[in-house]
Amino acid sequence: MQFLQNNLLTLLIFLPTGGAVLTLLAKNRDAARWTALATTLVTLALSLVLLITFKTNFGAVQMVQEGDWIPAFNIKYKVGIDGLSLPLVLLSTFICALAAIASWNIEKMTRGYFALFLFLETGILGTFLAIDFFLFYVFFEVTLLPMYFLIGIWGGPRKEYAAIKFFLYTLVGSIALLIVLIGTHLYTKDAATGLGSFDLVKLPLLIKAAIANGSMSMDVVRWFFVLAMICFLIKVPAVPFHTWLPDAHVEAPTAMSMILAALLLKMGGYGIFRVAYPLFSDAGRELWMIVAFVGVLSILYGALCAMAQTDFKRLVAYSSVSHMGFVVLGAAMMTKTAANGALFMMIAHGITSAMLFFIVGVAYDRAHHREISRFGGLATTMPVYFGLSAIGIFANLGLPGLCGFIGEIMVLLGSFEAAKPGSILIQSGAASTRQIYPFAVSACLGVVLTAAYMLWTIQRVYFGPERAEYRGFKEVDSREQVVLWPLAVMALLLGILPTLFVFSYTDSTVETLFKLFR
Amino acid sequence: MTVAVLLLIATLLPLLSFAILAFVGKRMGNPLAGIVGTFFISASFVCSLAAMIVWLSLDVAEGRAFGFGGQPILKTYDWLPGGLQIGIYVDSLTVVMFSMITLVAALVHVFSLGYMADDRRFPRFYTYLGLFSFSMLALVLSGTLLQLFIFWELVGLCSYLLIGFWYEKKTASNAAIKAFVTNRIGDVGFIIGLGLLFCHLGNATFPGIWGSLGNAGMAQSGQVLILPMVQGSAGAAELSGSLQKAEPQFTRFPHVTTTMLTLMGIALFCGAIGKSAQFPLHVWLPDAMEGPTPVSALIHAATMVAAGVYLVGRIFPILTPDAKLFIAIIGCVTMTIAALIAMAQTDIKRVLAYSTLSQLGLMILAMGIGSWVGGLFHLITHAFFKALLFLGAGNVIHAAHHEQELTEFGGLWRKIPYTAITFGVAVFAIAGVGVTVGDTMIGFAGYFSKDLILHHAGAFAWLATKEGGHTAYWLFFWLPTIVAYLTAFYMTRCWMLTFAGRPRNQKLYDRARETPVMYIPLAVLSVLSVIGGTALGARQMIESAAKETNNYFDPRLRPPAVANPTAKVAQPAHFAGFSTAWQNAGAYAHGDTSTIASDAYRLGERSLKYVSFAFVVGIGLGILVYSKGLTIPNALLRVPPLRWLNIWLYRAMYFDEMYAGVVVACTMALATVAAVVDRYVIDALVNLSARVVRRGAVLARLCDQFVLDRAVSATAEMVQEIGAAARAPQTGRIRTYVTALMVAVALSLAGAIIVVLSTTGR
Amino acid sequence: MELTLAISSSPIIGLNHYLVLAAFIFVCGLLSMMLKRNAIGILMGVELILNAANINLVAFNRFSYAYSPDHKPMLDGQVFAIFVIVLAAAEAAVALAIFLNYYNNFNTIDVERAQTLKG
Amino acid sequence: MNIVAAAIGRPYIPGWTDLGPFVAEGWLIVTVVGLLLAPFFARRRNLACFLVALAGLTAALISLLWVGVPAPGRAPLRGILIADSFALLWKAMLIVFTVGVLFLWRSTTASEMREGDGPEFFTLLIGATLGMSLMASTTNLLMIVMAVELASLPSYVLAGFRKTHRLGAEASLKYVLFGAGCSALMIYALTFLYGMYGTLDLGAIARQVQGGAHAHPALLTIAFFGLIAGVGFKIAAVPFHFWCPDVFEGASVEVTAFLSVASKGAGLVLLLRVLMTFADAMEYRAAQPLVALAYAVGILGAITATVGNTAAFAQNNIKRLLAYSSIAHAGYMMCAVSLLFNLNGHQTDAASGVNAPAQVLLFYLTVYLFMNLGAFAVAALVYRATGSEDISAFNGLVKRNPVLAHAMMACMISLIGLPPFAGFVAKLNLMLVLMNNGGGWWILVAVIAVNSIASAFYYFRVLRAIYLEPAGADQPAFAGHPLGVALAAGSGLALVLMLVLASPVSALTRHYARMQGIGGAAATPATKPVVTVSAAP
Repeated sequence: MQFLQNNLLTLLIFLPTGGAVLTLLAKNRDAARWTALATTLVTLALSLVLLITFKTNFGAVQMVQEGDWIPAFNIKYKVGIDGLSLPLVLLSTFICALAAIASWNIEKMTRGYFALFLFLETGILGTFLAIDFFLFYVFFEVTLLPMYFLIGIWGGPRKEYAAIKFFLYTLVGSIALLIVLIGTHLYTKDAATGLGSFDLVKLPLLIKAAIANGSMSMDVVRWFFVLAMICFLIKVPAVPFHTWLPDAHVEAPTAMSMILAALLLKMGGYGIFRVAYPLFSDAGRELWMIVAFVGVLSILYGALCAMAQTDFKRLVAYSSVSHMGFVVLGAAMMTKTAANGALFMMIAHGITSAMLFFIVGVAYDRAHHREISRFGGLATTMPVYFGLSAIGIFANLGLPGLCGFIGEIMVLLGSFEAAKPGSILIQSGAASTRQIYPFAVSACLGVVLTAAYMLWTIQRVYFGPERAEYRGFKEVDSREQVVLWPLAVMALLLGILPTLFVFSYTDSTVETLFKLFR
Repeated sequence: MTVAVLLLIATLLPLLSFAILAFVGKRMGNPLAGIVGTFFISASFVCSLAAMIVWLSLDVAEGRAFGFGGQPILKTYDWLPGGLQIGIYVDSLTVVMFSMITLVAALVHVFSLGYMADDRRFPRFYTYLGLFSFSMLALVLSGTLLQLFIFWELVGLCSYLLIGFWYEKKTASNAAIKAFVTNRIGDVGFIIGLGLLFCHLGNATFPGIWGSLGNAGMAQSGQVLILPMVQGSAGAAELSGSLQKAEPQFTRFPHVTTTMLTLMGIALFCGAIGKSAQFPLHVWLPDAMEGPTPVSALIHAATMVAAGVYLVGRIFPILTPDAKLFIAIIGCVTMTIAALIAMAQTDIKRVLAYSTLSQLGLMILAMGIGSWVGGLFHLITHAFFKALLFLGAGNVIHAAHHEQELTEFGGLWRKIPYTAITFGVAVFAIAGVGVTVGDTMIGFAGYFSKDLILHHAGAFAWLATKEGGHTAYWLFFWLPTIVAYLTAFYMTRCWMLTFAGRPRNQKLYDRARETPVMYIPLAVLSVLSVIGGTALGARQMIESAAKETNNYFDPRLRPPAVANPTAKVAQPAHFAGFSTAWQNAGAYAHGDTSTIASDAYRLGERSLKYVSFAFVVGIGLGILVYSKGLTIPNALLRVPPLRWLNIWLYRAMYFDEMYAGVVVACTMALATVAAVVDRYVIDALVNLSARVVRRGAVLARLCDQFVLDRAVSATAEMVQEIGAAARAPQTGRIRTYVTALMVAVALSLAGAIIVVLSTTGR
Repeated sequence: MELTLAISSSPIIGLNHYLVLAAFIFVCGLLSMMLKRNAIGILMGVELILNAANINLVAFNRFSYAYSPDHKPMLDGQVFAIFVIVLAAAEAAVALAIFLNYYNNFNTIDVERAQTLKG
Repeated sequence: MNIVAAAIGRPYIPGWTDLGPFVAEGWLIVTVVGLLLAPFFARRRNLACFLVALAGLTAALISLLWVGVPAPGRAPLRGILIADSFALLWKAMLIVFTVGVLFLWRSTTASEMREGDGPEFFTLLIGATLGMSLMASTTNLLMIVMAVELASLPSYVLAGFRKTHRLGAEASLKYVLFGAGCSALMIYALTFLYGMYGTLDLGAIARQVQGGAHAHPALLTIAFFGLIAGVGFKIAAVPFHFWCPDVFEGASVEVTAFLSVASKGAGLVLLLRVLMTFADAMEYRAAQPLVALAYAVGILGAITATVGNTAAFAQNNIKRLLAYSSIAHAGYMMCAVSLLFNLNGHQTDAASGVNAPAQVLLFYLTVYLFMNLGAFAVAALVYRATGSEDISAFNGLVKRNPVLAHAMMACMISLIGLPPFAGFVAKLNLMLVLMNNGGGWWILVAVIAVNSIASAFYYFRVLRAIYLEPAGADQPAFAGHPLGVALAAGSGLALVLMLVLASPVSALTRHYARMQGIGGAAATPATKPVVTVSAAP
């Protein structure tokens, strides 16, 4: 037990890798997918242990496990968990388990598929758990390759295009982050050892010190912030770096769309809160307007694009752009409410987007197309499916009582809060009240657009008279229900008891985070 | 505390019903599911009634007379970090709203047992009704604006689901979307208002808000509201007493300007514009009639649409005079145009829908001019008679096998007499039939509430113009007066065309019949429509609610014994009357008939004579014109200006077409543009730069030789072209290589020498 | 400057003459490398450059560094030149072998024809 | 004649302390002799030569590690050749890599090679190896020329070793002409260094330059240009890179692999040593001609990387693609060599004598060695299976031979410089040190960063063929020579391991990044090196 406690995080990260190796060695298709499922379930169970061991009001990073990796550069293997990462870790293990079930009917090269899938899980968990910047970067990058192959091999007709587009877009961001990685290391050089730091916990303080003693000019800080933000904004993705997302989603297999939307995008959001803002909070304060603009632009532009889509999956993809815009806005405003809201938004969007992509997948499995205009009357044909879809869609459009609402309203309220005299942006003189309101107000408009395109989708896909060609469709089967019900229940629970599930973990960490921002 | 628990139970019972029906409703089937739903909501009604009795008897325990003086209950719970609380707030208004909502809901449940009996999604209907009842009750129970917003959205969802209940019909699903999206447009305002409020106060409970910003009603433009909490500063002592009840964290907020408060008030009111279907977002309500008629009765007449009025009532103390003016104007406009349009409609439900709009406009107007009690009182009475009207219409429609055109009815009173009678009662109630004999008022429910509002409107208009205010303020009195005449007329028209005269569609007439389960609710409601104005004590409850609210913020608005008559705020000329009017009207509500208020009261009373006979004129004219069915009106409508007017009004002043042409089309165009931009501009930006690079490259011709694999992507293409350019020198000819080498030699030499010379020159 | 000083104390034909000669040969070699189509012609260009280098080496040794500061004779440049000569021979041998191989394959040693590998 | 006699004086007889450090080179010479003799004693001459070469290389490696680095203080061979940590690690890497090349030969070309060609082939290979190992251990102008030529001449022949192969013939023709031209240029230019400073020892020259002694700027420029031309030719730096793609495509795979790492590595090691000698003498200060040299090398490196990456994009021949890739990587490494002066301090740590650019270069070379070995091994095996060097030959490789496919994937990703492979650490190390240098070096970091992205395009073309394209009907599964598969898989595995165990590798390169005569007190020789051939008093 003690061993488990000490090595829990490491175990969590590398358990899927072990599973991947086992999967590769599996004799046949069945063995492979059962191994994979078992691995994801064990990982899920293991991550639930975190709930017991996690200290809620601790604030700082806990359960740290640390060891030297490359002492020459002061690179450590350091993993830990705090309120930022815990919900995301749980989300990851949860979604991965469901995605394993969702990929049950993969026919082609099953072993390879599940092995890559599990490697991907390692990368995702590693990203969320790494406390060393270098380690973070490694895991951040490690996720690229499996995803490239998962889209490229098991994807739709234009899979190669989508896969390489995904890869190259993200690569551009990664290289930007690499420069930040190097830069921060050099600017935080310790006089005694001559070595910089990669420790994400210490770096904010070291950088603050470097700014204070003049060794790091604000120009540099600003550049680093911009580079880091570019990396994460591509990943999030925010307009105008988003065009990889619709393509990747449309071509990716259903389970991968779930993971992509629910988890990979969150790596971007997580990076914003773990790296970009804590490290370069001064620049974050100064450049809030650009970030907020990108956020609001994503919200509105993503929603407008979604409205015009004819492909169901593309529509959901654009809705992701729109929703992740709230995360960006939440970061830009630098208020606790907005930050908490953005963090919640990530979790909520993880649930709802996974659900929606699976819902699209269910329809696609039966109809073999995703043209919205060719659907209709599915509410009559498949009532249970419609019920579950309605939960997903309404959660996505931010209906109170379901998870989407909390994040949205908190980000919006937090944005207004930023105009408060005592807020960080106002107090530091980076913004005036008059500058903040336009952003907050225009973000509110996203609420209408989201409702419009989501409801229009419901109308076109589910409502209307039953269509003859879909009459024979079978209702969602038990496997599909096994995926959808947990998501629906989580959507509901998160919407009703947000503090119990998320904020009790994030709040103290956000508190700690904001001490850095002042 | 008992009251709170009872109300909580009353709230949760419909939720339980929803949960049960959602999972096993289908298996229960028809009519068991309906009976279960009805049982739960009835139990809820019983709880509400019990709560009301307990609430009213609280004072008895303290040795005072029965009723109207309970202590408000506030319980909060930290739901989200950052002080975002939810909670319950119970005062007299809550209690009376609960009783009204549960009663109407229960009656609608009963009615639907008959009305929806043949529907194949019968259980789902009750499921939705359960969810709606829960949401509506929880909305009323809300202790914070955030919670109110949450349930505000949920009732919107139920409205959406129920309007689109027959989703196979394109019109139904369109109407559902329209309702939800239009509401959301209003909600944007709500969120903005919530945000502004949150920005300054954090999330506050209602008492918290009132305590902090309650003096907004007296604020002048540009004034900075700083509530002095420091002991000894001017006015501190006076205010501190009132603020003790407010939560301490909301006592300091230095930078709230009146302009900001006005914007905030208007923004919050935008929510009400959406939900209560006020101009210019009123277009969804007539379309919402696509839903089943019981739904129209419950949601789109009695309860949900009134939530906007309720919201204004709750935020009333923080509304600045400017905001109130805005509210009054919106209410006035809605009331007038809806009444006009209602006159030309031929669909029985649409007539009722526009009548609802008109009445809602009246309530909003009442709130705007400061008749808090009048507006909310009218909300209650209107709920009864409008529910009655809709259920009656439902009966007619049911009897007529879903025919809704007035032109197809006629003479139905013979076939469905009970409906005809109850409908008639409702018409009298909405027309405001009643007389005042000395100090005694006798009449139908609508008479009392309408009278109160008009009385106040008269007083307001007088006060507003007294100190140099614009004469246009008189519109706030004259328009409702005119509308009172119109209402009586078009409601009579509706009754006449439906029940009186000769059957215009014999086949329909022959098949018409009534079902007992459906007219029992009608009977109950008609009783309420008769006695609702006096016997139920609704008005007294609301008056005590006003008192309870006042207690939270302003000593000047307390009963006269406490008020400080000399504390008079200097008023800017333009809004002088406005704020005075509200203050004094408030005082009037509490029986302060001393000074200026008593003048206003008398003036208002005097002006009431202009409306006293509205119902007589309206109903009489209606009977006259429609006594022979459609003969007379058809003859009248042949006159060109009238015909044009009729068409204009029949098409609802072309609002729908306007919005479809402007707002919807623009949004869709914008969306299309965005999508096109996304696909062909942003994505192809790289492509474009590739082309630029290719054009600009010296090696353009060589590039073109290598038309390469274009499949990968636009970016790849660009790199490929660069690649082609880069490998162009690799001709394979050794002499080229050597020559390149020599060029390099020469260039390096030249470059190096320049470097060297420039450095040695220093 | 310094070099000119070294030359001023030399006989009539001094260092500069040798250097200019070497430079001339060097340019000839370069031109021959650039302009010849025949592989052997290019090789001869290379040899010319090497010879230019040799002349330089020997001339420098003779005129500037014949003696170390303590008046011992020094032969660095000349030794270098000898190595270069050896080297040139080896290079020529290898090159000629390769030319022969090329000729066997292509029946020509015109380098302009060697264009299979490109791009 | 008396001058000659006086100059020679007492003949110099090297002792064990002189020759001991170079025993590995001795073994290589012995191997060459052995290779020439072996055919007389064995029937399967090719195999025999293979074994002899293997044995010789093993012996060289063992002796190299056994003898180690001589204690500082007394320069062996009067400083004409240098034996230090830096050279030692390079030689070890070179020998290991050559062994890899031998295995590669064994698993591919061996079966095709005419019986009897083996001795020549291995003689040339080992000879070139000898030259390349010498290139790492000298700062003497004459020895530089000799080493470069010793490395080049066998390479020319190796490139066209397949006598009936037309592409090979053409490749070697181009190689020899271009190479001869470049080395001639270098020799001619170097004569001016001698002419100006009267010595062949670069250390001595550097000290004189530092002292401001009679330097004619133009001649100095020519001299440096010549040096860079000669070495740049070995590195295949732009604009001396033209031979590289053609030769790589024309030569057989193992030769290409050999040239891609050994030849370039040797050139870079030489360039670094030469430039560091200057930089050290000038105490790494931002003064002429150091600044000009640093900028020249840096800019050349950036251009080389960019040209390599962009030109690679349109290639369909895998070897040609890898050729451009190797040009690009040489460019990255040249960026490291450009770190001649430092705004933040010394390049060489005074206490430990560790030279930062040397460490970067060694680390990069270590990783690069495995990346290229693996990539070429896979390319070779695929070529043997399909007879095609086209990228389309890789179509569906993941189904046809998963091990090779994954190994290739590891190499490609590592070449891009992405985790989880060692190429990432190497690149990070390089970028860190570049960035750390302050001044304008961040531009090089940016250039490398952008280039990394661009390189992904063409590396991913290979990956796309392997994983995403379906195998054609004429592309059956194949096993591949076990040795070659092991080589590829081993390289791939090494790349992962070197990321996980980056620390030991980093420590190793740091430990060996010390050059004799350069840097801290520990590494500075006690006596000044004597002018080479001149007689002792």
